[in-house]
Amino acid sequence: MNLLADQAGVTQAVDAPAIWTTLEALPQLPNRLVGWIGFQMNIPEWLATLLGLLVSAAVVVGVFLTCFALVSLVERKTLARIQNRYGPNRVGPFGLFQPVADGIKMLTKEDIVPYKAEKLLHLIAPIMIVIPAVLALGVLPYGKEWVPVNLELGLLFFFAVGAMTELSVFIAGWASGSKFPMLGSLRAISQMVSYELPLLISAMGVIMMTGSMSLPAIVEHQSQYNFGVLSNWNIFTPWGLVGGIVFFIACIAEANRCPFDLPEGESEIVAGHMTEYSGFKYALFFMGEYLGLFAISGLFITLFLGGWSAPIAGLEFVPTWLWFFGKLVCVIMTMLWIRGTWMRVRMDQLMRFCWLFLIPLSLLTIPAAGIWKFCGEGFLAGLLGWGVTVPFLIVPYIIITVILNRRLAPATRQYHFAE
Amino acid sequence: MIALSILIPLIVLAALGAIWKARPVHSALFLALSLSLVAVLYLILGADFLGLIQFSVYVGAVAVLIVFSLLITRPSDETKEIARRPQSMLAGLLCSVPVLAVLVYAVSFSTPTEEVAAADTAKIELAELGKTLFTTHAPAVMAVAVMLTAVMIGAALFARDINERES
Amino acid sequence: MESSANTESATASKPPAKQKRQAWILPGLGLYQGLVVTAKNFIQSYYKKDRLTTVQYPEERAPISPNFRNFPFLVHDGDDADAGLRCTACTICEKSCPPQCIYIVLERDENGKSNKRPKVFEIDLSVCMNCGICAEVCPFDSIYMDSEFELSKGDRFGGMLYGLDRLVKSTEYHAKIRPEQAAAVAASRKAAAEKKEAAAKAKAERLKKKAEEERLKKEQEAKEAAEAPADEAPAETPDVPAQDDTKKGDSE
Amino acid sequence: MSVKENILSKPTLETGADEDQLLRVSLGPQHPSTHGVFRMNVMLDGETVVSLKPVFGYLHRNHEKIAENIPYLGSMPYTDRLDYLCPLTNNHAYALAVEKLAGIEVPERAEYIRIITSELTRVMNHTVFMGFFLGDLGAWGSALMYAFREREKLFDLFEELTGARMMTNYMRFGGCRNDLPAGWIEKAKTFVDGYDAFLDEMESLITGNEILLARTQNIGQVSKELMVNAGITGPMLRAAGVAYDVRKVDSYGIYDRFDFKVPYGEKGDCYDRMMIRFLEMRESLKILKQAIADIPEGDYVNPKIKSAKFKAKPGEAYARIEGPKGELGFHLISDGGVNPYRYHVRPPSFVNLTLIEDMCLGLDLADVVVILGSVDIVLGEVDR
Amino acid sequence: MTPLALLLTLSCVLFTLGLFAVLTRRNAILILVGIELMLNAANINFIAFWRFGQAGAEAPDMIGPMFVLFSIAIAAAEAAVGLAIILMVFRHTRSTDLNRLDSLHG
Repeated sequence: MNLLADQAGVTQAVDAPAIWTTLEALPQLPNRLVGWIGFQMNIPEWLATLLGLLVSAAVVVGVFLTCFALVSLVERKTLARIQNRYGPNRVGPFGLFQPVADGIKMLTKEDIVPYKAEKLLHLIAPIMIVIPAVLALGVLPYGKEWVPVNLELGLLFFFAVGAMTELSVFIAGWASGSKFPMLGSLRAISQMVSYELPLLISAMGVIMMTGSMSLPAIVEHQSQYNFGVLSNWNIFTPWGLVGGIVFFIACIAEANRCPFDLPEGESEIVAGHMTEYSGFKYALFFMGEYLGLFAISGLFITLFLGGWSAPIAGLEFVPTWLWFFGKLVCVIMTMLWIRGTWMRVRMDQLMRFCWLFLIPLSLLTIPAAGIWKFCGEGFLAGLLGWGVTVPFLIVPYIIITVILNRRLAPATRQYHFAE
Repeated sequence: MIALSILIPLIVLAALGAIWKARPVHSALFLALSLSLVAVLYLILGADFLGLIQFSVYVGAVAVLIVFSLLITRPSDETKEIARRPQSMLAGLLCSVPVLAVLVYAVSFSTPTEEVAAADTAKIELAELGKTLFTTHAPAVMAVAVMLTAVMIGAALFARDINERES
Repeated sequence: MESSANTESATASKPPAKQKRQAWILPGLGLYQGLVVTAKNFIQSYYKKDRLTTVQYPEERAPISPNFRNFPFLVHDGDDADAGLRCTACTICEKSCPPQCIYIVLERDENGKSNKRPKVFEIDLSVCMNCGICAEVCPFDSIYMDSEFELSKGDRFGGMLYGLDRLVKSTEYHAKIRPEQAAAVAASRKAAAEKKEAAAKAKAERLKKKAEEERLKKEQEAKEAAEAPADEAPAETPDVPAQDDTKKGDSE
Repeated sequence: MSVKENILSKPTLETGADEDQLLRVSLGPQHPSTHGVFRMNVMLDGETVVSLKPVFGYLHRNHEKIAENIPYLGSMPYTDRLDYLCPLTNNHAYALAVEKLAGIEVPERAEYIRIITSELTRVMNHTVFMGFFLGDLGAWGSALMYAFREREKLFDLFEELTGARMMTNYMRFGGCRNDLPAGWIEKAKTFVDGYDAFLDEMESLITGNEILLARTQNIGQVSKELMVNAGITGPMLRAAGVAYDVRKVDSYGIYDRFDFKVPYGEKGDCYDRMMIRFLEMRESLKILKQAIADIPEGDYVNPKIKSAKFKAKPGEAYARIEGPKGELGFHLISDGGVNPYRYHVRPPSFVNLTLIEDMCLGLDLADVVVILGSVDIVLGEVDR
Repeated sequence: MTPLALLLTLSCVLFTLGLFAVLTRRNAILILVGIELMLNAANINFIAFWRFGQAGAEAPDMIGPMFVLFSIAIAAAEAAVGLAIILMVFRHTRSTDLNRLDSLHG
């Protein structure tokens, strides 16, 4: 099976303090340990490969389940602070064991299956929502040497498994045999199908620039420096900025986060497709949602924020995977910030925003990326690139936003006062 | 070969489910299953790119569109109707069984010899594919592009028709 | 409906003063404004007490204002809760209680004569809505509102039904939880008692000319009256004293 | 009259959909955004509302019949529980009704106290409304928590004044139950002076937000004639362009002494309803500042009136005030006894709900929630 | 049986199943399901011949995958347009049952 390209070769970090080097290699530790044990025990090569893959998978799953627990706590605490509250602080120091308590609660709750539900599909849906998220997490490059599965078509693989999420949300909503889940899955499908388009199209510019669909190659391309200092992240180019913003908005929509949390819009349709789930199945949904959030944020980081690369030259001694997770935290915090501030859009507005704003803009980034690539590298070429692409992107942006906003301008309202 | 002989019956079974199930949504889900198994088939045959495209287009778009339409129209189950209409079943069988026979007959004649058929050389080179697409097949690409644009505009207009409200 | 007529008159007399709304400058500006507000709240919640007003309840407690009322209690004078009870079982509070959660039984001696004190005085915590009307209507300065609020009990019946044993509290307690009110009540009671004593003395003077045995008897009664002034009021149809010597309200 | 026919005729929406293709959804009584145990039976075509039937009574507590069987004063604490977000205005309206029934004079200081507490209550209600409204729109609680934070400060004031944070039971016939505690007026002044800043912050969080504009503008409009005929009052009516305010129309109490204006809008959609409440809060702050500056010394209650042994001459009276949610009225009939013979509440929440179906038809399910939020109901008052 | 023969047989069976669905189903959307199956059957043919049909060729050409690529694009477009038409019909007649769409029947 040639789906698996060669594992990224282990390169030796030079001129870095020993502690950082050790840290850099830390995620490799279980893998190397198993490899060493296998070597000692003289196991056949295919078994060693299989074991290595299993351990890689176990590391990713373990890391992201921990992240899930931590982020669910961080989310609650951050939102609480935004809202001038303390947030969970009763279980353990600073409420650190709150996720554990939640987990125990979820596990011990009664599993309720509605009478009218399709029993089998009702069971499959929560499992099906976790699988694509875990699969997608498997292809992201977390560090220079930490790529669990290095696929040549990593980006395409990511979107392909992401397509499964829609179907599982639909199954969850439909199999519950109830009305709010049905409405929720209707909303989820139309939202996710629509927002997949800007997601894909804005990633196109990155593929054009890199000339590859391999995620490690994309990061490698961004980890060089302009003028020796400034990092070459895609977000620092005009097409990348627009594409990145569009991609980020589409990410929020794909992850069903506020302001696009219509499928589970609490104030309207209770909990959408999860209404009829309880106990561990509900926890699985929750987990799938968070893992999906990590995956899509990780992809955003990989495509536009330089993946594991350091922002400026001279900071490379920090382990690359620390950069990745630092960026992940920043992206998720931004999403939380947005969640704490904005309200939910309505279905027709959601669609209009996607079709009239995001898709045109993301389509524009493709020719813009072409122009940028055509202009080439170097100071003057960069200047030329900026000069051409910025108006190319800004003018349509202004036109579109003005059209979209023309009926909403607050200045149109006047209020009178009677004595 | 082993993988193929496991996968192919599964594909056929899933396709059978898709055409036989009485509840429309079940049928659509079986279609999705069958098409994603076909994607796995492509992966096994070495066409990674096509397999992933197949998965994202058929599972991510076509199957989802179909279930979406089913949700909107909410058709009743076809259990009774299929049972009640033996004549249509008969017609279906009468038409499709000869087609199957003819096809299998044709295939059995056109199959190359064993050695040739078992050989294994092909691999999709993405860059190669891209180059061919935009040189040799450029007119076709343009035609498809125009068609996709038309479809997209049409779909957007359709969505507008559904969602736009009079203000 | 009369409102429509009024509406016309109200709309007719409007001068069209207009409120100027903020002008639309940049698409999405309102969204960013909101983000700034929440970011400010997020950061300031770490150092500004004004932002983070939460009180972490079991460990720290919000100060209770002296006016706070929660559940009634009965006041007794002196040290003996039984003897010093001010309540005369007049049942005014029982009748005034809006949810009717007070239950009073008058204590009678063996002849069936009123002892002017309650045999049973119960308040059902699960029914009481803490309105304070009982304390307001009591003419004998007997019932007041407590500020104790941690009253939850596991027992649905006995635990929630407060009898005399749990209701009666000392004047010192009253002075502790609402000093101003207690001081005012004590002062007015003292004044009333003095007035009563003075009246009794004057009466005694007047009666001095009467027969010796009568005079002695009267004096004895006056002494008793001074000791237990509440007993002056008859139980069933209480003669409500004037405003100034009944209640100062809960706040004073 | 054509508008009257409009009320009597059942609003319908032609969709051409078969009955069995419509989705019947019961929003409530247990639903995150029905503001209590309210229920709406909604028929949906896709997500478009085809018909909507409000169902209520889940919180019915027999308020009026209880009031007819207890003394006049006994109903005062029960009025707190009508609209539990603004107990002091309820107290005020009931006290006014009894005073009108018995012809009681109210001392000037008491009138000032009443106006201060009522306007504080109005500010509190509108602030909390902003929070709940944004919650209905899907903002995850930030505005609600800011509103609750400010409400806590008001609650502290109320606790110090009345002895309870929510269930105040403060007004008495002919005045108030107790005088202002020492230092209270300074605290209230600090609060009122600082409130403009909070309102500015809230406005910059809410009013310019494009999502909110898109969600609330041109949603839930009904013609003002229909509103007037349906008896709708309060901010909802004013948002539609009718400058009707009982404070101006009746000038009950001493409202004619204060300089304030009645804001009113033009379109009457959800956005206008929200903005009118913002503007009203500013006006209330103006009243509060004047009242706090001018409050005279004197009796806080008419010393001749004993609320406890209150009896009214036979007769009837209807008194109304401009509650935060609209016209709140109490209708009392006395037969000369200690209990009212008949006791009736005109609850603004309930009356304002009458047009809910007209407002929602043809809109999305998501809009229904927003419209219900913009009506600003409290189920304690709707069901009584 | 060689892998090629196996794949071609699969393609035949899938095509027949699709045809059967198109012929017997009454719901327009489910007919679309059948059409998708038929299209896939054709795609499998292309892939099979590309993979097994050009043994010994120096530089294997890309015609097969190319066809499949176009075919998938067209299938997606076809599904979108087909469903749009079905939904339009549904909005007019409130039914997706093809047996009920007989207003041109005379």
